[in-house]
Amino acid sequence: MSPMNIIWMIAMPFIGAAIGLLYIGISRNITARVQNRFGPPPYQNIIDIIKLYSKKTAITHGVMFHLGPVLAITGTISTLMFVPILTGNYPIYLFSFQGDLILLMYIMVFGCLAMALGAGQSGNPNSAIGVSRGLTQMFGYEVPFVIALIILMVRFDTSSVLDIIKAQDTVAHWNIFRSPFSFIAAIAAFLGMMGNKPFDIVFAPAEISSGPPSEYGGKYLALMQTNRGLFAFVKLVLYTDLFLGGAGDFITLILKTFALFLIPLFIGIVNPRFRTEQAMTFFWKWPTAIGVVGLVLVLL
Amino acid sequence: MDSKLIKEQEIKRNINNAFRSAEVTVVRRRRISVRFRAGILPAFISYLKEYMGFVHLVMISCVDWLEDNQFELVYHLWSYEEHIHAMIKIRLDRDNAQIKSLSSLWPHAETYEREIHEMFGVDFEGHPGLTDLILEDWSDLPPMRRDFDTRAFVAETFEWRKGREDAQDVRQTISARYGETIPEFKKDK
Amino acid sequence: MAALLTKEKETTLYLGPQHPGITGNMMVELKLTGDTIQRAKTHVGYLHRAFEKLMEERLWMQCFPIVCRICVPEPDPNEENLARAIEEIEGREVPERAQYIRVLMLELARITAYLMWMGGQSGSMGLYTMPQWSIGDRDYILDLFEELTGGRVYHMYIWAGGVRRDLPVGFKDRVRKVMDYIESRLVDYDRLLFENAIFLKRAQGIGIIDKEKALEWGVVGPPLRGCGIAHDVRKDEPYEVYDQLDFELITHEGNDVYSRAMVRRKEIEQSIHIIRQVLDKMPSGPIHNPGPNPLKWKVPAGDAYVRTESARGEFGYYVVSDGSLKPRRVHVRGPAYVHGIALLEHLLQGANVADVSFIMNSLGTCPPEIER
Amino acid sequence: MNDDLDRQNNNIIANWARKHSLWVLAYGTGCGAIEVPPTMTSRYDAERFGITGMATPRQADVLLITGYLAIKTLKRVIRTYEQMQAPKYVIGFGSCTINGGMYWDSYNTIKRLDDYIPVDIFINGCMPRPEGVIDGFIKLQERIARGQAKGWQHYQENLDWYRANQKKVIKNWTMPDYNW
Repeated sequence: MSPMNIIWMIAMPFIGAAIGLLYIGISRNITARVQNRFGPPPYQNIIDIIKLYSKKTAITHGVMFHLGPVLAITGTISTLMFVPILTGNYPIYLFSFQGDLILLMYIMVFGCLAMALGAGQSGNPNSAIGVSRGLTQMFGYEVPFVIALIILMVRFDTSSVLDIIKAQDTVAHWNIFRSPFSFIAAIAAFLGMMGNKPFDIVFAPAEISSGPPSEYGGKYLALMQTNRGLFAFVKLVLYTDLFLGGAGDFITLILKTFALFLIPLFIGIVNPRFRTEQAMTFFWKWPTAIGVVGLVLVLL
Repeated sequence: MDSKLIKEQEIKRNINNAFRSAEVTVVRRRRISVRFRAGILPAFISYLKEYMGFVHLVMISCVDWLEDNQFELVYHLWSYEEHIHAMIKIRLDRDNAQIKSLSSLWPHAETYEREIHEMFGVDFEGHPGLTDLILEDWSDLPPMRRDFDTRAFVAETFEWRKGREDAQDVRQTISARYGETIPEFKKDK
Repeated sequence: MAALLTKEKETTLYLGPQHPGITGNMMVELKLTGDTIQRAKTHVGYLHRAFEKLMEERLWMQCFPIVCRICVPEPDPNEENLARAIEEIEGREVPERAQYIRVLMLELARITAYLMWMGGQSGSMGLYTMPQWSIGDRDYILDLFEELTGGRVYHMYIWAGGVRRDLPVGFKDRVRKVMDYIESRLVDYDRLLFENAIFLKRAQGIGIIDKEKALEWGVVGPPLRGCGIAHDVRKDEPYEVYDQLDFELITHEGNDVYSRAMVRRKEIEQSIHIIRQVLDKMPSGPIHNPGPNPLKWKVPAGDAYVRTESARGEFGYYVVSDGSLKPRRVHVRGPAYVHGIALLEHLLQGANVADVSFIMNSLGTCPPEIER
Repeated sequence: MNDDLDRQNNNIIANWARKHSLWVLAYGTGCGAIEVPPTMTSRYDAERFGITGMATPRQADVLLITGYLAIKTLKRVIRTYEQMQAPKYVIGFGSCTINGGMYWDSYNTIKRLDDYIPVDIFINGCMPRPEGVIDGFIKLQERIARGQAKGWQHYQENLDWYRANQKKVIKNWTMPDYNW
């Protein structure tokens, strides 16, 4: 491992979190413009996190409650380590290996499970309901997501993200055009993963306060918000790698990830949220069906 | 006048045929007022509901007539067919206020009766649960009675801020507590 | 498996008083198995200010600033009710122009209440763009109120014998302009909320009121008309000049949250229509039929029940006077008293926990008028 | 203990962040709650100043007491206030929090809010206009930046006095005596 890689390993979580939080800040601004107002400055989320770190935190609900946010961010950082971020002249891929796509499928769930364990111990019924909703929803979107990944794996006969990126050498070869079925299934799963409007049943403020984090405050919440920014970044980079041919430099990366980020944002602004069972029906109906069609086509 | 109030007069006749003791007065168009005795109230009200079309229980009011040592319960009913509002007034002895509950006729009568029980101390027989509706841990007289003096209660329980009493600047008492000076008004020239 | 399901542990969930989904300040205690509500119980009384007691301590004139605080989103029906009850006991006539201005106020207030409700209803299912639009647009009407009465929220404008001020110069044109604007915005509201596929999916078949029982349950206002039963105080017992105005009674079949929403949506159009007629037909003349000196104002002994159609349904006042300087008793019947306690508990049985706030908003539950 | 609190209060970076990110607890305790939606929504847009609503007390910084408190609500408000994480601020909104306002002779509402929980800013008016509310928030921001908004510290130091006042009004004290 080269020293450059070690530096990137340390720096990447911070850069990723900053980019993710900025995206969320910009999304607040875009939402505000749709809603006829100005909205906060784009760096508002970073201010919020500094404030949360500066708050006293005097809540205790047992060991898992403390460990939950820590494990969640650990899971996210380790996911980041396995996602190739840049390919090109100055590549950043830290621990990529043959078969990392299968590992990613599992390790992405790790953070959510850690959160569920932590929130579950808080004893707040809102958290408990939120956790059960979150796990249910995960079952929902994992199905089209896994199908989409299997389509890619079968098609390129590999389970390495780097190989998939290499296969998409020109714009016409991007997977968004070459295997649209896989893309549609994956983007539907993406909506669920990002937790934007139709699928924010986990955090639904008007229904269950704010769901799993309702007992978390101060520094715990700061960790969770950081995790949220970082996880958004990780997911965006992974989707860019899989469907938009990866990125050669940071500017391309930011353009591509931001374009992807806008999809759930614009859907979220104008739609209310589903009930849990409606969200499940949605995931298991169209995206899964389209994914299965794609899979059949690829296998043929 | 009489020619316009045909429907009202007819209802008055019908009520008097069934219940002779009911004193019915036609107040104005669309309003009749009935004085009745407490004993067979549920029968009378269910007669109005089933046969006269007064299906909508608007509300149950209670008025405290301290001078007569009586409570007056007023049942407001509304007929959607005839568009007539009936007020059934019942006087109860203030010391021993008891009446039969109407919660079997209308589900929302239960709430009104709970409130009257809490605010006036009227007992409703056959009510499923006369628990507190609005107040919590109230140990004084029922507060809506005329002999409950809210100003004396307030003076006893709460402390007023100086300024309410002697018209001084309220900010002085606030700033004295936190040890700060009152900001000066900036006067523009 | 069935045995396992029935054995499922019952949890208690307290929704409120501090909860973003609750309208105002009240609590709903839910007994849940899984996501399904077995029993619901409402707890009210967090906003009890003892208005009825306070009014027994005040002069008749001092009651007007108090009653408007009973219902915060739509205070005008309260002033209207108290004024009409006093006028009925006293037998005081109200000039015709004042009656038209009262109708104007009431209908404007109805539109503000519906815009506020739209915000609440869509906020309860996470559509946060709608409250931003509708509450922002509501401010244009509040500006009109401010110009006419001096207050944004509490107006204290309608009093016994008429209204407090005449319309300022050019006010009618500004009302027309705002009405045109709101009418043009209705298209956007339709696209965003009332025709939204997810809203339809969530609202249809939820919170069904038994149509046969609706009248007996004491359901009034838009929830009643959402059961397809055409009753409205403005038609049943016309007050002020409503019998001279042309408007339609909106009903909608379906008995569910969606039909209640559609009734309210269409009533906004009717209100705009009424306001335009009022502006056209308004005669000139006096606006107030003055009574005695307020400090020596004694209302003759008697009692009166008056009712007004507010945005949530029938708002009634029972006023008793014993001929003294102060009221003997003023009893307020808010529509939310029935909707928010007995009906809500009934509708929540068997509902999903996600729909509590949704159903509450569709019934127009407003705690301050429950406990006064 | 006190030095530690003072050091926290005077941390410039933390105060800057606290100032620009005020999360208001969504708790409509009184009729003033009707002017909060206009303040937060498109016409007045308080989010420009970093003021956002928050769903649970654990996450909120500002407790907005929107008007009179009935005694039944006061009990819940104290509980809510103690669940919030320090530093936390209280805004008394409306005349009725200052001296009872028009409910001065009501048996069920408290007359002086600062007898029961420490108040950092009062906004008067019945009810205050959204401009007034935003002005109150900006005054609070100035106080936070100067390290003066230390009502929470005042509450910790004078807990006995506050408790005595609270227990005088709330008859049935079923809460834990100290919970934050």
